[in-house]
Parts: sequence; C-alpha cells; structure tokens
Amino acid sequence: MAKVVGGNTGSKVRKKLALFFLIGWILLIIGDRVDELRVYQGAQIAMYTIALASIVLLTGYSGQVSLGNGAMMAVGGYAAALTLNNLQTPIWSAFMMAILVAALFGAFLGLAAARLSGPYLAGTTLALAVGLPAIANQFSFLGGEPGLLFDVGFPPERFGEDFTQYKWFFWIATFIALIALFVTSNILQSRFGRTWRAIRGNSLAAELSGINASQLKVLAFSVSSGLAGLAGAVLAMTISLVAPGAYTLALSFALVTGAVLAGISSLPGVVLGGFILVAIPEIADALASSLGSEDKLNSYLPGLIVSVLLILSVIYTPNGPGENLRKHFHKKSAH
Amino acid sequence: MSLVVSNLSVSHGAISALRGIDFSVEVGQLAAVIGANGAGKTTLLRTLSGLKDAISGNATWKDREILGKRPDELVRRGISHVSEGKSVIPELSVKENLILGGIWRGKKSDTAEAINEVVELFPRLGERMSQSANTLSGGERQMLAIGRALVSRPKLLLLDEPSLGLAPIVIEQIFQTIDQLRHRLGLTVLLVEQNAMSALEIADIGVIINLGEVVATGPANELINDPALRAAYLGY
Amino acid sequence: MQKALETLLIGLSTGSIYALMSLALVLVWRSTRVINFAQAGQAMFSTYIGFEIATRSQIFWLGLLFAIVAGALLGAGVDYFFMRVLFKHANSGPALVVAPVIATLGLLGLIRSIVGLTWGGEFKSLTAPASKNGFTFGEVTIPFSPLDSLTIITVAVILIILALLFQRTNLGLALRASAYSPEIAQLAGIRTARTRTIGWAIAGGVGGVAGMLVTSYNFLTPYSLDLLLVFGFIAAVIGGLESMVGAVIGALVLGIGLTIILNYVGTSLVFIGGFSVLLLVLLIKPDGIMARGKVRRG
Amino acid sequence: MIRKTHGKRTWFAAAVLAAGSLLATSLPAHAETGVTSNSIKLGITLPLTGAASPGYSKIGNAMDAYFKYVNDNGGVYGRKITLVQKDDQYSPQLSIAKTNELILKDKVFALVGPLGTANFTAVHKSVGLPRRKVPALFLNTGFSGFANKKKFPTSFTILPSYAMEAKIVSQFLKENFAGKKLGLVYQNDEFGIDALGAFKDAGVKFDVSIPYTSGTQSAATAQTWVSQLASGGAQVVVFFGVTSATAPLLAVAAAAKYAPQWILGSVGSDPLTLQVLGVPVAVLNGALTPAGNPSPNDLTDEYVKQFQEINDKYNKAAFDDYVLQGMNLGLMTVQALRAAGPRLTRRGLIKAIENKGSTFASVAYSPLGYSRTSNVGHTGYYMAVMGPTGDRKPYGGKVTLYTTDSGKGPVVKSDFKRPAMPAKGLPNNS
Repeated sequence: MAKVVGGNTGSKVRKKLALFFLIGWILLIIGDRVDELRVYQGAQIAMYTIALASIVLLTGYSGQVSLGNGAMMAVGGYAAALTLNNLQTPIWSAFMMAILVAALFGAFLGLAAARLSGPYLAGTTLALAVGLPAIANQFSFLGGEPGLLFDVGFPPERFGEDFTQYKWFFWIATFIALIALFVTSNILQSRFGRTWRAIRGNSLAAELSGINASQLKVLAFSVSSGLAGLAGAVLAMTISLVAPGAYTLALSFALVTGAVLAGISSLPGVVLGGFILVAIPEIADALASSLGSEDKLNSYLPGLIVSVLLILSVIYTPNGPGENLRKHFHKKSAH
Repeated sequence: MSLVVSNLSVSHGAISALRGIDFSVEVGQLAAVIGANGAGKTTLLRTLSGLKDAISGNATWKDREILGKRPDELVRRGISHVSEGKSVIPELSVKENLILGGIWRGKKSDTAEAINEVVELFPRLGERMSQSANTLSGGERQMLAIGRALVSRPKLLLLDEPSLGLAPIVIEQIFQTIDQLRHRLGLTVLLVEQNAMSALEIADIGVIINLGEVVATGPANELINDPALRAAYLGY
Repeated sequence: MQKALETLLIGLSTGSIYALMSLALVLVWRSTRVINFAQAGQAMFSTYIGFEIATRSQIFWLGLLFAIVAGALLGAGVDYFFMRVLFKHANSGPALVVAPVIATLGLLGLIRSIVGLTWGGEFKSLTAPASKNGFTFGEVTIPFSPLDSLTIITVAVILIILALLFQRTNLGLALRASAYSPEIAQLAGIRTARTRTIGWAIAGGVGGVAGMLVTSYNFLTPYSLDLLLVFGFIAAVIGGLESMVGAVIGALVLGIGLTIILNYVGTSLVFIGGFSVLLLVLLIKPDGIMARGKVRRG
Repeated sequence: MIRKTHGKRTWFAAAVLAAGSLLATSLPAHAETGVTSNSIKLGITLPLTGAASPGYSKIGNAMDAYFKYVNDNGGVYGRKITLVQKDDQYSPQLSIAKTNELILKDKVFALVGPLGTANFTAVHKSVGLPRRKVPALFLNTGFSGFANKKKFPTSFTILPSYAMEAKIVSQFLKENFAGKKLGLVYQNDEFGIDALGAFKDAGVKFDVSIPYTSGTQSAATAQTWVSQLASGGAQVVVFFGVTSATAPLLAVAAAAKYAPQWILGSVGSDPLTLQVLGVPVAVLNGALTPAGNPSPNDLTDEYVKQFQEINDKYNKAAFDDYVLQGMNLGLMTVQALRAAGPRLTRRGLIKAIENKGSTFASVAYSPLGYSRTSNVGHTGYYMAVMGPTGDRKPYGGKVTLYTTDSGKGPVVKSDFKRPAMPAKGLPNNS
C-alpha cells in the first residue's frame, strides 16, 4: 500500500475518508425515498463506477488501451459465484476472491500486454472479449450458456418487511463502490499513480530515469483487472446470475465509452460515466416509444446512441468533457 | 522572373526559427545558403517546399505565391526539394525511386526518357537499377535522391546539404554535377550547405544565415573575399 | 490420410477468406498506422448491399460486384470524412494512442446499429454461387465442396489482381511509397492524402468480398462478421502487419491450424486455439513471420 | 506538477449528481398493478433479434393480434388488453433486465408466454417472481423442472415437457424403429439434458450422441455433427435443439447426401422457418416430429380456421406453427382473465387457473393438467410426418395421442377429445 509521505497527505486522506462517509450516508438516505427501479439502477451505477475506475487506472494512467476489462469482469463474476456456491463462505469473501482471481488473470494477461502497445494490445484484448463466451461454454462446471446462480441471499429480517431485495443490492453495491473508489483514489495519488502517468507520457524517458516500465505496466494491468473483477462480481449480484451473456463485447464497448465520456484520466468522472451508461437505455426506450417503433428496432437504438456518443467524445473531447470544462474554468479564472 | 523571399518568419511551436528573411535569386542562378548548424537553413527549405507553414511574410516563384501550398502542388509548378539526409525510400528499388518522381506527370514515356537522362548523369545508378535502394552507398543514395528530383523536370531545385556524410572526392563529384546541371538545364538552384567554401565557389550569390536571420547576402565572390565575413562565418 | 487432405483443403478455403480480411487490415495499417476495427462493419454493410442485389437479381456475382463497389465507396468515405476529422482533433495527450482505436470501434458500433435499424436483425441467407455438396469420388463424399474451391479461386484471383496493381502500376508504386515514407512521396509529387483514401477504398472492396464469401456459408446478421474481424486480425499479426504477403501467409496458416483443431480436437475449442496462436506469436515473434528486423515498440 | 484531479469539490459534485438521478421518480400507486377500469397490461420477453430469433419473434405479434381481436369484441369484462413485448435476444442476462423493466417500469399485471428455459430459470430467481407474487402464464418452454407447484407457485407451463416428449419419442422408437442404429443431437443445457434424462430412463441407447452448445451452431460445426453421425452409421437421428441449429444440420446432411430418418423435436422443426434458413424442402419430406397442435394449414380444424381469419385481419404474417402457438396462448390467457372474474387481482388469476384451468379450450389435442397441486399444462403429443412441402400430417393417417407425465409414469395411448372452440374464438367462460 502507498507509503503516506509527510503529515499533510495523512490528514488529506483522513479528510477524504470523512467526505466518503458523508457521501455514503446521503446515498443511503436517498435509497429509502426512491422506488425500486431507481434503487436497482443505483446499484447498476455503483457497479459501473467501479468498472470505469479500472479503465481510468489502466488507460488513463498507465496508457494501456485494453478491451479486456469486460473479460476481467467475467473472471471476477465467475470466481465469486464459484466461491459462494462451493465454499459457502460469507458474501464479502466471494467479492475478495473475485478481486484476487481477476488480479491474477490480469497479471498473466499483463505479461503479454506489457510487450504490446496501442492497436496490438487493443486487438488482442478484443479477441479475448469476443472469444470469452466460447471459453465459458467449454468447461461444464462454468454452467455453459445459462451460467451459474450467484445468490447473495435475502436482506436480513431486522431491516423489516418492505426492505426489498434491490435495496439490499443497492446498499451492498454502494458500500463496495465507495471503498473501491477510496482505495483507487489513494493508489492513483500515491507513488504508483505518478509513475504510471510517467510511463504513459513517455515510456522511454521513464525507463531512462530508472522506472521499470514493463513491471509497472503489469502491475497496472493486474490492479485494474482486480477492480474489474470486483465490478463483475457486483454485476453478478445485481442479476443473481453469472452467464457469458452478461459479459458481452457490447459491455466492453460500453465501458470504454463510459471511460472516455467521463474523462479518461479523471477518477471522479467515473460517477458521471456510470450515470450516462445507465441513462442511455432509458433514453433509447423513451426515444423508441416516442418514435412508436416496436421493440424489435429498439434493441439497436441503445447501440446507436452509445456509438455516436463514443465517436463524438473521442473526437471532440479526447480527454473527456471534464478536461475541457476544467480548461474552460482555468482560462476564465486566469484572466 | 525569379525566386523572391520577403520578410519570411517561421517558428517551431513557441520557438522562433526564422525571422524576417529577405533575399532573391534570378532564374538560372545558384544561391548558396550558408550558416552554422541549427541556423534555420533546413527550416527555410522545408517552408519553401510546403512541408512547413510560415507565420508571416511571403515567397514568390515566377511572381506566384508558393507559401501555404502542399509539396505536391509545388512539384507541379516545377519546385523540387531534395530533403535532408538521403531522401530515398529504401524499401523500393532504384528504378522505382526514380519512377516515383515522374508519376504525377502521368506520361510513362516521358518518365522513361527523364530516367535515361539521369542514368547518363549518374552512370553508377544505371548499373543497379533493379537493386533495392538500401543497398546503395551514401554517395549513390544522394545521386538517387537528386535523380528522382530531376525526373520531375524541376525549374527550381532545393538541395538540403547534399554533401552531408560523404567522402571529399564524392562531394567534389556531386558539386561538379550540380554545377554542370545548372548550366545545361538552366536550373535555378537553392543549395543549403555547411561546406561553405565549396558551395560558394560554384554559387552565383550567397546568403549567410545566423540564428534565424540573414546576416549577409550578395555575389558569392565578394563574400568569399570579405575578411570580416570569412573570419566570422567561413572559419579562417 | 484422406481426412488430412480434407483438413488441408478446407483449411485453405477458410484461410483464404481470413486472408482477405487480414489484407484489408494490413492495407489500412501500412498507410494510416491504424488498425481499422470498423473494417468488420464496413464489410458487413457492403455485404448487406450485395445481399440485396444478389437476391433481387438472383446473380451472386452481380451482388459481389455491388458489394465491392459499396465497400470501396464506404472505405473511401470513412477515410475522407471520418479519419481526417479524427486526426485533426485528437492529436495531443494520451488521446493520440487511444483515439483511433476507440473511434474505429465506435464506427463499428455505429454501422452495426444503422444496419440493425434498416435491415433488422433476422438471419439472412444468401444463395451460394456454387453447391455446398461435397465432391463425391465413387461413393466417398468429402466435405470439400465446389463452393470451397470457388472461394479459393476467387481469393487467388483477387490476390493476383492486387499484386499486379501494387507491383506493376504507378498507382501501386504511389500507394507503397506513401505507406513507407509519406514525406518523400509528397516531395516527389504524390498526393499522399488522396492515395491513402484509395488505399482505404481498396481495403473496403476486399472486405466486401470477404463478407460475401463468408455469408455464402453462414447466415448474415449485423454481428456475423465480428469473428471474421478477430481471425483477420490474428492472421495479420501472424504475418507481421507490415507485409501483404505476410498477411496472406498468416491467414492460410491460421485457417489450416483452426481446421485441424476443428476436425481433430473439438468444435468449441476453435476460438481458444485461435487466441492462443495469437498470444504465442505476440510473445515469441512479435514482428510476425515476415519480420525484417524492425522491432515493434511503436 | 500533477494536476489536482481529486479535489473535494469534484467528488461532492459527482455524488450529488448520482443522488439526484435516484430522486427523480414517483412512488408506486396502490391499486392492483397493471389493471385499470378499462385496461389490462400484460408483458412478454422473447428473442426478437439474435441467434434464436427465427420463428420465435412472431409469437408476440400473433398473441397481440388475438388480443386486438378480443378488444374489438368487448375485451375482457370491458377491459382492453395491451401487450408489451421486450426483446431479450435469448440471453438470460437481458431477459432479467427486460423483465425488471416490465415489472418495475411498465408495471404489467402479469407475464405471458416468457420464452426460453435458461432465461426463465434466471428471471424466476433473480427477479423473485414468487416474492413479488407476479403471475407468469403459460411458459413457452418444456423444461420439466418448471412442473413444480411449490417451487414455481405463480407460474404455469403450457407445453408438454421435453421429458414427456422424449418418453413419447422413446415409446415410438420402440414400436416402429426397434433394432435400428440411433443418433441424437441435442443442445447441452436444461433444454436438451431434460430430454436426455428421459431417454435414459426409457432405456433408449443412442449409438451416436452429440451435444452442442447454444450459440455455437453454424455450418462448420454442423459439418462435424454430420460426419460423426454418418461414420457412426446412424439410421434414425433424433434432434432436440432450436431452429437455427436444425437448419445447418439438415442443410449440411443434404449436401453430404446423408439421409437418415429424421425425428425433429417439437421446438426446432417449423418448416417455413427452416426453409428461410436455407434448408431445401426436399429434405423435410418424410421427417417425423412430435406435435401437440394440428398443422397450421389444416383448415378442417376449427381453431386453425378461426386463427387464420384473425391473422389475415390483425397480423398479416405468414401463418405457421409460431403464429398458431402465439394465438393459442392469447386464447388461453383471455380464458384465464375471464375465469378470474371482473374484480381482477393477481391472486384471483392464479386461483382461477388452478380451479378452472383444466377445462380451458386449447388448439392442442392433449388434456390440460392444471389443479391446486399441479401447474402443468398439456400432457401429450401425437407423432406427425412432414410432407413434400414440409406440411405436417398425423403419422399413420389419424392422430394417435400419447399422454404421460414428466416423472416415471407410463406412456399411454389416450382417446381424450379436446373441448370445442368457443363461438368465433371469443371465450365466454366465467
């Protein structure tokens, strides 16, 4: 874990911890005021923020473009399901196992990835993302197409009768997301974050100044995969199921879109990215019903919106809208 | 009817490379552009040939503006630039490198004829037509680079340090060929060189650049004999 | 022994379709230094056009011609409108590496959605130009069919045409020169931007042929060419991405390799086999089998 | 200097944004969800696009057409039925998301004809239908696991289970193809494995048995199935899979001139769809298929004739098995809604089917098994043979109905006569 240097970062971390508690507390209150669909979507937003954080860390900081985060989410999801179903250990151990197994896979993939760059890495991870369902169908203990159950159990009785299952998912997902973002934020502000940025800037220069670039790239890949694995387990919890169909190429696309929209190198932006990814199907639904087109065409509308957003954002705000807004403010405040 | 450069300024991002460059070269003349390394000589050629955009000023060839035009447009108006450091394509054969210069004119027979002229000029190339360009020596590459430019039948030839990294006798041969060419084809040549003395010897006029500014310009023989300039820039 | 021959023949026919896709990817990579993930979308769109014409006219070859033209026009359009705008804007910061990859993926998604919205997602099946019944020698029927042989012949013809274009014509020389060193080509009078667009057009046309040939075997849906893109990429990487001959050889090696896995090992292992071949090549010989000493760190 | 990207200001803004999104909503109304004085809202998830869509995508529109017909003739006690269709592309994860939308956003009264074994298993568990007390009428899957009143209290099947179908096919094989070499190709998830178990129990041994994974079916994989079947010398081949797998199997077999006696499971055997997917019609000639309903082209059947009229007026789609099945689901649903009485509640609907469901009129020949302890619909099949155009005729000239259960019960030839169709196909039960 990051060595906390000097007094002020210590207090800074404490202040941020307090802030995170405050945010968590507010979200939980809101969770009670809202109908079940919004609560369920809240859990999905939390899941997306963790997944997008893994991309910000990997691509935004260490500069490695990967489409394999969807695949790492699957690894995490399956690991969590197998742990819960076979070892009957408490829920949190399933999530821990998801992180560990995914991080391990990430390290292995990172070894190959460290030797590649740009389009080669993207292409190889695209192959993984497209091929994952075949792998899941290959081993019978993974449950093939219908997949495995991942049952986190009903909310404890003491929360009362009308404490719905989805609110329970929302509590768990938000709790995990807050912890994950807190830890990631500290990692990114630590020595690791700085060296990753250096590698992204110019790996040659970084290497000359003594940074072992490939080793740190593998570490970045592993940590990012661990995060993605955790997000995969949270996704599995929200649908009580782990199946190849849940971790498709479309999910990897959506994650990349969310990360680019959120500003590929800004961590707080992941909340915005998560919100957009959950909002898009809603917008598509509203658009489709207003167009009066039957559901058949509707299934392509979200894809259209995601692609258009992805293209516009990568051309006009390559470093994310947050970046431009920040530049805008700086310009204003500088005058 | 000449190359006129007036008040030309160019910069690399924030760093200014050339400031207020003024000089002109009559048709058929050879102008030697002399100056220390990093004085801005290469930047001047890259701007005139369209590879680099200028910030201000203008340059006309035969009374038509040439700044802001793409290199392939300028080639069609007779301006060919042999860029710095053996500008040949190693993956292509010697013949293909030469043909490249003639593709834009579209007439295969005309290109073949131009290639024969180049082979007469540089017989060594003739022997190695089908060989891949990266098997050529430094001198042969320079000949090939100039050859390709000639196949485009230029009127104004921009040469960027042809002598770089060549043995003295090869330099002598290259300079003789340039001089012979100029008179035979009535070419206007802008020759950028660090090898000041041999350049000025075959030049009509000289342009001396230092730290991005023109410090002296005039007939080549005057510049050679001016003791102050010789001490400051010609090194003896 | 007969099964080995079958595997080789089918491997060649599958590999030859991969060759078209890997060739299209290499053509674009050499000229623009971008791996065009949207190639699958472009090929799929032109295949839908080809499908419409082929079904209406009942002539597969007319459909193929339209697919090539549609593919070429779309390819040129993507370069002229899409890539130029992209390079004008995304040219700084971490975006420089990320932008083309994400942009082409976004374009793939965009084309897929537009095709989905216009043609819908149902399966479309194309009347193949030749029968899929295996050749019969006496009473033995081998799974290698006239359609397979037709595929190999069509691809061979296209490869020959491309080889002649690149080696014997000025356009080919211009394409190669702009790919190897754009600056020198420009100084020699080549309009490199226009040449690059022509390169994209040729890649688009070749992709259209790949789409039509694959569709004569399987159904056509907005997703049916994704796997072809992945295998085309793997083949291009095996070949080293730098040489077109490498792309073709890489594709044939992959095609035969996967058919061996399909026939001798197991059907659903096909993808894992392809993926492990890719990882192996990237780890052991990152510059592919046609490496000419240039190290791939770019 | 690393830019300060994690200022507290941005964190707080991000949290408020997320919270804001959750607040913007209204609380649910208290009346019975999905029912108003003049309307009943029903929901269905089915593959409108994707691998399994050929054929199945027509069921939703057929049911909707039947509902429109009923609405134009007074609806159900004056209430008009609206059907919300959601495309789940036959993927469990998507069907969960779409069912969530149906229940939480569209607030439907009940689910009707959800399609797909794996999909409904996932939905039932993840969305928690029993806890929410949402009825799921007439599951469009034959998985025998659903025939369990305790585990699926609010769900009712309608198709005979794959286990019943396999037991009936086994009985048929023993009676007609004893001693022949047998081949089996099946989809290796609950759908196929359910049948496999029943074949084993019935003591039928297959010389060649080939599992395939849903989603991997293609011309290439079919090539390996055919070569295995041919080399194994299978004279009779039974197929338990979806239409998009039947098509390559039959096409490749025809191409390799391999022509065994095909026995196509009821699920993947619609002749029209098979032909659209490139299967030459000649191959279908002589193929056997267990069937619950009469042929969609048999105009001598009163149900088929009436449904075709409704289809011509309200649906205008090619009338095939899927449209017939969709309309029959509509007929059964309207009878259930009527049986639940004018004061419509979810509990009332479930009770009505338990008590009166077995008397409902349906196009299928076999009896309905609904009761307070059983949620099983039809319980039998007759064997049919496909003609030169792929159209279905009873094997041996007339319908010999076999009925059984999903368990160890015997296969019995039954002479049950299905109830007559209500006048003009408009239920008037109460």
